[in-house]
Amino acid sequence: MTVISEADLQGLAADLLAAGSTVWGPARVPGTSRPGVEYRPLREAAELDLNAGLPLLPLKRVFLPPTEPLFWWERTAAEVRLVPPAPPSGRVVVIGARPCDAAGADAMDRVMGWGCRDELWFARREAATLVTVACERPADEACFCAEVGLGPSHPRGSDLLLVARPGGYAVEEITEKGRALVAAYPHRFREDERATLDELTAAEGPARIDLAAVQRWLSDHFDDETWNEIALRCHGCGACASVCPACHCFDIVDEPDSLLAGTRRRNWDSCQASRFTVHASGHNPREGQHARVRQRVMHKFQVFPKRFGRVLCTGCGRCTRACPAGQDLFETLTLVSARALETP
Amino acid sequence: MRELRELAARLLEANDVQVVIGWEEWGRGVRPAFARTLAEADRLVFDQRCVHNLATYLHPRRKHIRRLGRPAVVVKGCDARAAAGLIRDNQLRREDVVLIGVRCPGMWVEGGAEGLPGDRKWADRCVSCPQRTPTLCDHLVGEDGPEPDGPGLEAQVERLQALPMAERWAFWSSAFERCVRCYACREVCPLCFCDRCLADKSVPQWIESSPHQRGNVAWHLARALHLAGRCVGCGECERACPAGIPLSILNARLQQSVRERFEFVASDDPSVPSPIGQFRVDDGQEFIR
Amino acid sequence: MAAFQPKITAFVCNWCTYTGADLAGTSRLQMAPEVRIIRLPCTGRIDPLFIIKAFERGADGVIVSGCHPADCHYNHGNYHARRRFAIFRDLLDFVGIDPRRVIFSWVSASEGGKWRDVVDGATATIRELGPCRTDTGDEGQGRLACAS
Amino acid sequence: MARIGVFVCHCGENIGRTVDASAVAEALRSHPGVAHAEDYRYMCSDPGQTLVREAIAANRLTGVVVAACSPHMHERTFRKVASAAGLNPFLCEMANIREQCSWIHDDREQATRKATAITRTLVEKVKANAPLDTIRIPIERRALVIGGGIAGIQAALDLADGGAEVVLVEKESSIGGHMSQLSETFPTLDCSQCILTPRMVEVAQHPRIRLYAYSEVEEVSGYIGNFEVKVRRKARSVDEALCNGCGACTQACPNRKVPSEFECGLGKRPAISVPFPQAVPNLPVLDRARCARFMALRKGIAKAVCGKCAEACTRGAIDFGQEDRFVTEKVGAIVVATGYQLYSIGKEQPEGEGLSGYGEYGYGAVPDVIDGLQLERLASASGPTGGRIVRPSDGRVPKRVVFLQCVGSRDPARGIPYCSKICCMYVAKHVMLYRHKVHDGEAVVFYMDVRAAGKGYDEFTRRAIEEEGAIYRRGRVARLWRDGEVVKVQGFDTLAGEPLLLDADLVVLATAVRPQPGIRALAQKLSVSCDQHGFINEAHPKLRPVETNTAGIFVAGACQAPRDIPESVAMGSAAAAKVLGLFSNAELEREPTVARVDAAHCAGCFLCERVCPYGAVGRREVRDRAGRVLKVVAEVNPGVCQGCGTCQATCPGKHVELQGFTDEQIYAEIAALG
Repeated sequence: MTVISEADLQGLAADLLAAGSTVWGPARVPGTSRPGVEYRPLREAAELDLNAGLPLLPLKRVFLPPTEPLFWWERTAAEVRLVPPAPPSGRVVVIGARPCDAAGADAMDRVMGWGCRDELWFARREAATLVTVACERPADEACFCAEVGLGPSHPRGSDLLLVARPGGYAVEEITEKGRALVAAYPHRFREDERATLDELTAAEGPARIDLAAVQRWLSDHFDDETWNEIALRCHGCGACASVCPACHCFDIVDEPDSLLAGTRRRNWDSCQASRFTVHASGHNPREGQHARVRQRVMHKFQVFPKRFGRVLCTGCGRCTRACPAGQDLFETLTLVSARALETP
Repeated sequence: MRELRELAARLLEANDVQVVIGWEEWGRGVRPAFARTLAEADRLVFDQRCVHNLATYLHPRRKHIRRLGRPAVVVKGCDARAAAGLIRDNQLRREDVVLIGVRCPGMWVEGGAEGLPGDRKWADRCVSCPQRTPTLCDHLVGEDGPEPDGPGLEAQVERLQALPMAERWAFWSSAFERCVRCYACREVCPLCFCDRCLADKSVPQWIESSPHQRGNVAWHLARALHLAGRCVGCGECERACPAGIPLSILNARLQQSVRERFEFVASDDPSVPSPIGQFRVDDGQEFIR
Repeated sequence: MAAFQPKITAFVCNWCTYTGADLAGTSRLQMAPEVRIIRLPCTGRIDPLFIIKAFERGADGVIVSGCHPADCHYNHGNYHARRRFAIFRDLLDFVGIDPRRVIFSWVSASEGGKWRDVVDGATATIRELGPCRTDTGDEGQGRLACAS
Repeated sequence: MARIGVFVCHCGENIGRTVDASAVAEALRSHPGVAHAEDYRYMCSDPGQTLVREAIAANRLTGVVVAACSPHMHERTFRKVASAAGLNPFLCEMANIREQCSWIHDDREQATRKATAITRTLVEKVKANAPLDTIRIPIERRALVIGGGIAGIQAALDLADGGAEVVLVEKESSIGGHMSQLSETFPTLDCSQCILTPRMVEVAQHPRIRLYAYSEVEEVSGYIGNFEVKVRRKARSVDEALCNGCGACTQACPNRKVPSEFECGLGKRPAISVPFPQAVPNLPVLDRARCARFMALRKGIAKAVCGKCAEACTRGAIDFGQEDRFVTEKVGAIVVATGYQLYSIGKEQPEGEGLSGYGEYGYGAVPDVIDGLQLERLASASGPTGGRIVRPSDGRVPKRVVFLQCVGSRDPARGIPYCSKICCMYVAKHVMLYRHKVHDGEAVVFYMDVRAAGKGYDEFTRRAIEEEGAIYRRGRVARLWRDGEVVKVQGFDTLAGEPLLLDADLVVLATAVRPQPGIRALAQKLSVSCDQHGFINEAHPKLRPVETNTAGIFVAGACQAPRDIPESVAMGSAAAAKVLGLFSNAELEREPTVARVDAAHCAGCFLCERVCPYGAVGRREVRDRAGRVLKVVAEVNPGVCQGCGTCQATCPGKHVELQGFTDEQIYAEIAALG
């Protein structure tokens, strides 16, 4: 079994940085109002902090930046000239991704490749190697990855999966990209036949939600009083979408940079924003917060599974942690699941 | 607690109100609750974890709350100031709501401090609170607690103000850089009641919606400016911010500014007009040549 | 390196400062050429958003000028403006944007000379402070320089 | 797609010398949205205007920028040209490349570059301009005149003679104002009443003047051309329709010891009285504070103790139960002519005015120290002494009268820094009146300066000194006090450099002129502004002296500043002329650069209402189809709005837009700089 020590993992980060790669990993952020780590492009390997639990914000910004240019334009009296952005280049390695984040990126691959292929997304995906660290224990009671078909050491979306052992990690090579990384830095890894790769499981009992039942109930209950109840305390702030590793709605805007030139950009957006669906006429088909809360649940647990065969949720629990009003997605799912099982 | 629950029950029973907005226990602490039955009223709680500003639910924009009927809302000092702000700015009629004041002991937030249970400390804003016990209320319940202590927001404002300008810029530009423009700060703000926010207006686009430095600086300056003389210091914006931008410090600086320049402190007296929208002939103009 | 040519946007009221600037012209007072005037009815119409936007669109400095207190054509637009700008200035200072880049002044219709002094003074100040840049942080294109 | 025309003017050499106008036109020609650009030597000349007009038609232009002089010079000219070519005039803008470019720079290259940038900025603005239509407002051709002194009388008569209906509101029971109290007038010494009373009678008899005496303006709403005024008609306790002014009630009243306001306390009147014999209207007022019947009622004595006046009245006109009544009048214009009052040197001063009294003059408690109006009453043939100038204390004829000018006036320490203007003249007049009546009397005048600018004014003061032998002492009086029979006056003659201590029999103080009490409350009702002393602000100190900043409201006489009679009359006539000018139009045309609220997004916080200097913002209920109120939004009255735009800068969501200076237009200008 391949293993890597804590020191070597940091060393690997240092090697990659020295070789000119961009290395992302959980690191402390100064100047914020809350403690914890975030995925950051590391300036030095020592910033890497793998013991501070689940980063506050998801990994998705590595592949889908909060804002990115789609092209630049320049106008003259006669024409409009378009300049596309240079394709993302250079190797990116993420060290210390969590399984729920890796799975989130994998879920978003479905959408980004559906119909037309999102070149910017896939260029970043292909340039990146995800070195995931399995969770030894849930970050807190908001975690529910096991309930959505994943788990604390689920390999989906990862290239390498590290599972903690005393002094370091056992390394499972999931993809070719992962294997290539190990091969490129052999001095950082070693073999240890005593090491085993134990699958980590959530310590909970039997599954509390039945995803199939949830999907069924949702299909039949678009108009239901339950939505009003669920949405009562929701402010529509959209923090849930910002912190979700799988939410991917975006807005496209044109911004002038000077009188006759500007940028078309793609920016994160959220279905929870009250004006998200406002038509040019002023009509809003999703008038009312209950409609927007419903939209989010429907999309993740009914529409997405119907189209792609899995839910658009990795159970990271960030939406519940981030909600300033105490909205609890798992609670909602439990409720829906129970309703579904009550009414066959 | 008993006092609060009994009062809520009385109000519901008398059909004086149809919903009491307070707090309830849940898996991760406490959260806003909407008690419409006596059983629900009996689950209401109030303690140092009840950070949420429930006056936000009184916005005219919260149509789904209005549909529940006439509300009673449990208010701490800052929440009462927010309710007063809504009344002052014609967003709420006093007679349309019953305000249940609680003698606020100050809120606890994450972070270790001596003498408090667990990994807790007094919220900075509560140390700086001008008035924890509301006067704008129809009922007043609860008991006074010990005086919160800690550095308070002013200390943080002073600390930043003492830095060289370039370091202040470094602090704030790196904070604003983290903003993804989810506008959670705006949506949870009890005083951000515009039907359509300036930031959502695209003709013209004063505030670029992109979360780059240009757009973020414009947004945060405009947000802070619009709250000058209106912010009640409830800290909801900062609490809601998924990126942890220390908005309370920015707000506190501008409230200091209106206090020093215009002798205005946001109180829970809705009859005192906010300083923006009026003037004094002898307002200071040391910056104008 | 070419000498730095600052860009300065001036927001002025129609009745006092704009007329004062006209008077400076009628009096043939020579002044620095970097200031571009945007005429508004009253300082009361001037929104801090204008100033923010001017910086975004490449201004290195901004002048805001209108009628002296008690002289406002609209009675008290300038008093409201004064409050707004006082707060705005405190805010700029607090987030570390040099408030010297925003020059506030009262220039009456008869103060052509004062307008010239404001223009020349602002130009000198901004020249000393150097260029002001705003950034979108886009990689690879180098279209906008980083904040300096 | 915008098709903008750019017209660059050389203004002969004025622009052409430093700005290469052809290069500016050339640079703009390739600017997106510009369909036509050319330069010409004199764009404002007839051929120049023709060129613009023809280019608009030939190129189907959607907007025009004339790069030339200041918009203050020729914006109107070129907007007319645009209009003549069928283009909305508000789609034409001026780029100021003369006053703000060619005249202030000498480097041709730099100036040309700047002129190009200025023109481009306006091109970008005009792309965002919207066609605007002139606002037309109907005009109610009736005027309200507030105050029935000489200024108000003059205004009312000129208006009525000019064909307008007039409502004249006077708070006292008779019109006439302070002029009716004066004995003679400077500089002609003609009798005040003799020239005034015929004018008062004219008012009363004029078919187009409705006089509300003993009335006050309670509320004013509306705007130019369309004001609605609520007038409080105070209860006289006399039925105006029945009373024929015979005076029997006055004769019958047993209480004859009420100090007369008209006589400045020097004479007495009954509890029911007319202020003076020539009063217009000649109707008495029952002073309920002094009437025995009402005093008894207040003490709880139910039985009516006195009713002598009612018994004496043969027409049954006395109405003890009368109450204040309210009438509402619709008017198109308002003239404010509320006049003045004299400053008092007393200890008690009105609150909030920053005034203080004169302790060194005994706070007005020294007998035989009177003010100018009191001397007028003493000198008046119809006054309490029948025209004999005597001491109020003992009725003796004073042999030495000391006059003090500038009491309060020009004394910032007392709160009045301004000159009261009329005192120098009336003191000279008082000296003459005194000397004409007391031939052996001595008149001493303490003055700071003698300000006698006016036709025949200086000659008048010279006469007082040279012919009447008045002793003018330059200096102020430090102290005066009672010493036995005389008033000691301690002063200093700064010209002679000698201290003075005089024994005066009578001291007359020329106290400062102040606006009437209640002026600030009235100004607030009218939405006009006052200066720090309470005088109504005129719209422009030189060019708009009788207009206020609120359209449709004018000002005349001493409520605007200290004024003498000729000036008050001139202002009354001027205000009347302005009102008649306004009324000569069937409709009022207003620039459409006014604010407009986006009701769909207005959150109804009404900050705009708070900041509007003109009270132009009102509230409107938005209802659904079933008639339920959905929300209350702000609404701007285009007739009242003057277009400052403070509302828009204040509105947090920018849901009120100033037409002609919209956010989109300003944004475009800012963007054009980048």
